[in-house]
Amino acid sequence: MAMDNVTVETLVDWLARFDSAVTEQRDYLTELDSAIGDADHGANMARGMTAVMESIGAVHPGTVGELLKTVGMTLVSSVGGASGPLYGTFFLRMGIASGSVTELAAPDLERALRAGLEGVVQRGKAELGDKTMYDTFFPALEAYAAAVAAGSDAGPAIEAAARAAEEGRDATGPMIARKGRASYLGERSIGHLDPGATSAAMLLSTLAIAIAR
Amino acid sequence: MAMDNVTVETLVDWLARFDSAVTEQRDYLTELDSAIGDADHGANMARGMTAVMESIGAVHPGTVGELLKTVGMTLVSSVGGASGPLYGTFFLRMGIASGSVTELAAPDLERALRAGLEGVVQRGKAELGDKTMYDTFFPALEAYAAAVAAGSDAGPAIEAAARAAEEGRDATGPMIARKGRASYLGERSIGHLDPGATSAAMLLSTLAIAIAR
Amino acid sequence: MKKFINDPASVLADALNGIAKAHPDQTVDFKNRVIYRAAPKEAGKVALISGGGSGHEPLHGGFVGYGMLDAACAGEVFTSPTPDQMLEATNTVNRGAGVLHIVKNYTGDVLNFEMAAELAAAEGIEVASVVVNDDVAVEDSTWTAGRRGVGLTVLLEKIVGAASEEGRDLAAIVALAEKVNANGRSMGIALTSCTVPAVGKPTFDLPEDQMEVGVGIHGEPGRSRVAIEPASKIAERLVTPILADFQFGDGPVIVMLNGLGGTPLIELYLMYAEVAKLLEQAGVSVARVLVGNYITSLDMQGCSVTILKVDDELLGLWDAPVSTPGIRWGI
Amino acid sequence: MKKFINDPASVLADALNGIAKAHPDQTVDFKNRVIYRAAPKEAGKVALISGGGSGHEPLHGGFVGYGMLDAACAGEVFTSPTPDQMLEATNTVNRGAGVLHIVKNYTGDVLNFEMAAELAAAEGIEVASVVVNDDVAVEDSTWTAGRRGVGLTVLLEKIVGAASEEGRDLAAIVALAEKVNANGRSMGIALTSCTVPAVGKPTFDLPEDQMEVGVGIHGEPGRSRVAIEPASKIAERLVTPILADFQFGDGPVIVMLNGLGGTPLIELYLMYAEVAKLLEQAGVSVARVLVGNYITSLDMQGCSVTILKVDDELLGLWDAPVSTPGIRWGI
Ligand SMILES: Nc1ncnc2c1ncn2[C@@H]1O[C@H](COP(=O)(O)OP(=O)(O)O)[C@@H](O)[C@H]1O
Ligand SMILES: Nc1ncnc2c1ncn2[C@@H]1O[C@H](COP(=O)(O)OP(=O)(O)O)[C@@H](O)[C@H]1O
Ligand SMILES: [Mg+2]
Ligand SMILES: [Mg+2]
Ligand SMILES: [Mg+2]
Ligand SMILES: [Mg+2]
Repeated sequence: MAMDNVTVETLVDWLARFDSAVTEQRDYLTELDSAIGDADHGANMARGMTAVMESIGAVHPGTVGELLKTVGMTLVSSVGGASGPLYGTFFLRMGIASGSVTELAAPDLERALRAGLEGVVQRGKAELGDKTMYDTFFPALEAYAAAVAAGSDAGPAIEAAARAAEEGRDATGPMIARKGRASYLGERSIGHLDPGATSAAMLLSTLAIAIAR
Repeated sequence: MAMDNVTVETLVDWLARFDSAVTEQRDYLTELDSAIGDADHGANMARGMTAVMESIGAVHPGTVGELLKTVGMTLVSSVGGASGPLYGTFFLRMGIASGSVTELAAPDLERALRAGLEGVVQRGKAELGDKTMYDTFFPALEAYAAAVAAGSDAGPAIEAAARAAEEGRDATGPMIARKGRASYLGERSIGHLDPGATSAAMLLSTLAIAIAR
Repeated sequence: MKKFINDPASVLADALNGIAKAHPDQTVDFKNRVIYRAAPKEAGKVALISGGGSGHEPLHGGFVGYGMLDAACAGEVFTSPTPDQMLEATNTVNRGAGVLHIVKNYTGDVLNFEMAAELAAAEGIEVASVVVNDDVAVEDSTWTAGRRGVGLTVLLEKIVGAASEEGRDLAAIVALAEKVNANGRSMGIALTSCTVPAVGKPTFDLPEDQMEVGVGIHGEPGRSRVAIEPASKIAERLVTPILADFQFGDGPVIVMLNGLGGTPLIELYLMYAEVAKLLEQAGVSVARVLVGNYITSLDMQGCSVTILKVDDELLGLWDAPVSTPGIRWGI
Repeated sequence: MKKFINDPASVLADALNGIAKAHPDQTVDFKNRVIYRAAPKEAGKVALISGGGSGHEPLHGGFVGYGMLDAACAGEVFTSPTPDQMLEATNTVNRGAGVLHIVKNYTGDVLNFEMAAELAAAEGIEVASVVVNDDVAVEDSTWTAGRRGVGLTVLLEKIVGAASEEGRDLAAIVALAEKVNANGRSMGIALTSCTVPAVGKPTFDLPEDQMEVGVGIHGEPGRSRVAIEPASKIAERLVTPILADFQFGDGPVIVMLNGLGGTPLIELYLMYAEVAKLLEQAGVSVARVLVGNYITSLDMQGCSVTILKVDDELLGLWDAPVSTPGIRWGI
């Protein structure tokens, strides 16, 4: 096994870290959603990731595909709201794209992330600048792909992705929301970070930490 | 006409002054009723006396009996609550006791007040110490009767009555309410003046002023 | 004060206007502030009138209609209506078989209805009264104006209304009303005060962590003030004094979980779950349930529980058809 | 936060418990959080499902019953339910004639119902969806997630429910639902924010002298914030944009004056008087009226107006018998 391929254990560690992150930042995510939405994004993500940790603890998925599909199905059936189907589809498609392997090389992870993101777009029809999680995911994937194309391993590539994700998240501040609940606010949505873009940045940064360990 | 008999004009002046008093003290009476009742005594008295001033303006009652019966009937049909029937009965009975005269001598006024107060007791069954308007009216009438028995004219007698009324009102503070809405509070009614006892003291003090003019 | 009003002085008139426009089955006498059925009941049947201060909607106007009241007299907010309104209503609804006045036990309501009844009797109309006094929050009722009339009024109006449609005579109607009154009890709790429009601020101050136990429906302060508790504990504060006050045996009972105006339905259902649990534990079987806003206290956040022990007669009358804005079934 | 709850995490489960105990005509699947009719409709009839976040009671569970919905899926407070709940409900209520999903237009609801419909179709069940989007507060709907689904949902569930009892097929039911959706509009206003139990404080801060115009039913901030006005002016802010958005001609229309949860009925009647006046002035004749709490936003003080242009068909379906906890007539 290549030194820095991403193993199932690393992915499980990632999920545990993402679970901790959204649980710790639950109130912060909810606060962001209070400003331009309905004040449930923190509760939604925390509930979803608690359920995820339970179901992967019970199932002990052996392959990357099994693991990520379990995560996706659990999110779909425990979150609800907009983030449930979107994050759920993200993981489901990642899992399907990964298949029955036990680790992902840097280009495999790129393929998986791209499939996940395509699923998010297919479901949610978001475009760049709509002030959604897509504004975090898209630049993150671009950065990852560029790093891999330049010969990076998964570790440094995902670190670049996490930095790009944070920039993408921050860029949602001045945007006018055009998708999701915040879009009803029109110009009043300006000046607030998008909650989904914020949780998505946590998803990337926890992956970077998990891979770095 | 004896110099200090109480004329219809004086009584009309009294009513106008009582109207001004309850209108000006509306919020105060309501505040007292908020503490131990349902926060409407100020509105009730102000609404009733506004209606009284309108109806005696329209009818121009010629005799004491006509005037006071009009007042009583107007209060009964415009106030509602506990104070409507009680104040209404007070004036109705005063009017009936006075009859078709155009002025009242000191003993006539005593008879009228006594009839009014008997009406209040008959309707409301209040006893002394129940923390009601009766605790104002009763000592006021006693003081009036004592002064008249001692040879006073209406003016000084009603001044004594007004002073006794204020003492009666103040004495309701430490009482436990046993009648009306405040009675539901039991011991929690202690320490608050009774709203009806307070408006009744205004009724006596405005009569004293009207007669003094 | 945050309210949908034009002017505190016109709240009642404006609301009556909306009632008249919303309910074609009712007619409103704006001058006398009386709400009538648009189609009066048949001659020879006992007519039912109630009334009281406004701010308790749907009570009483919302219960005017087939199977329930014939007329409701609306007073100013939290202030009993006046005898002339009641006399007018009594004259209008009398179908020759007499009129029952359904009075909630407050000094104001009792005195005004009393005067109205005297006036009606003087005009030769047969009038009887029942005074509802179901509120167990009032403990020492011999040393007070007696117990207040609260939620049981709704159940009584329904049951007695059904009996009057059956054609029972006034004496029988009075006996039935007394039976309902004797077999029902209520208890309420408030999380916030209400705000009387003419006053513009809350009747009482209730700190963010406190609740008022044993409130009435007029923003009167309650029996005691305690720290806010979980719903299960609050349910105990409501149910326990009711069960202590009357022997419900093993039932059956009708239960009303009533919202005081500012509490949403989701919380009322949640409270009802707790109340039902306690009744189950006490072995009292529940035959019928109402959950919703039936007798409110303006915008007060809070609820009350009413429990009425019933037999086949009362249950049959409860189930009989009724068609009012506030309660409707079987028709 | 002042609420009747045991634990913010158990609000939905506890409330479902109360619903199950209060309504013997309904059965509650606690695991899947679905409310069903106790007596399923006859085979061969189209079944209707709706659902959405909780906190809008009586919507949707309160509209499960004869003449309206077959099942309602309850999500967490203000959070769409999940596809597995919807799939379970779809399987259960299907009587062989297909199932209509009635979806309010929010990204979450749409996506979750979409996934459920895909799963149901994969299992061979004929499923169709209607997405209700009646909220005129959302102006630039091409640049947003579209207009929100609000009050019209109640009217649509009633009318389409009546048609399904008549035995119309799925295509006809879908066409009817689209017709209702095309002919109705709503607009809401809030005097206060709501408080989500899990959050524990108001979703937005609204100063004592301000109101939020164009709010939805999830505590989302509205279109604009303005100083509080008399009811007559507020009615204009509700009615004018609705009339500007759709040609109601001279009617007839069904009007719903809906309370958002914390506003008492007396204020809703008062508001309805103003709304009726404006419709009269605009020459729109009102055929039917609902005034009350039908689609709420937890404890939010506020109201919404829904106006639906109707013809003889829609009016006939509106008047058809219905028996649910939230709406009941003719039966
Ligand atoms: N169409 C969409 N495409 C991508 N992301 C979206 C879309 N709509 C909403 N989102 C994301 O979902 C987040 C809100 O999630 P959440 O609050 O959990 O659900 P809801 O909006 O249903 O309450 C938004 O901040 C946004 O990032
Ligand atoms: N039985 C009674 N006898 C005499 N006075 C009474 C009685 N009951 C109440 N009152 C008086 O009425 C006052 C309250 O009047 P008000 O607030 O106008 O009516 P309500 O109590 O119906 O709201 C009390 O403060 C008390 O003085
Ligand atoms: Mg949200
Ligand atoms: Mg009072
Ligand atoms: Mg009063
Ligand atoms: Mg949500």
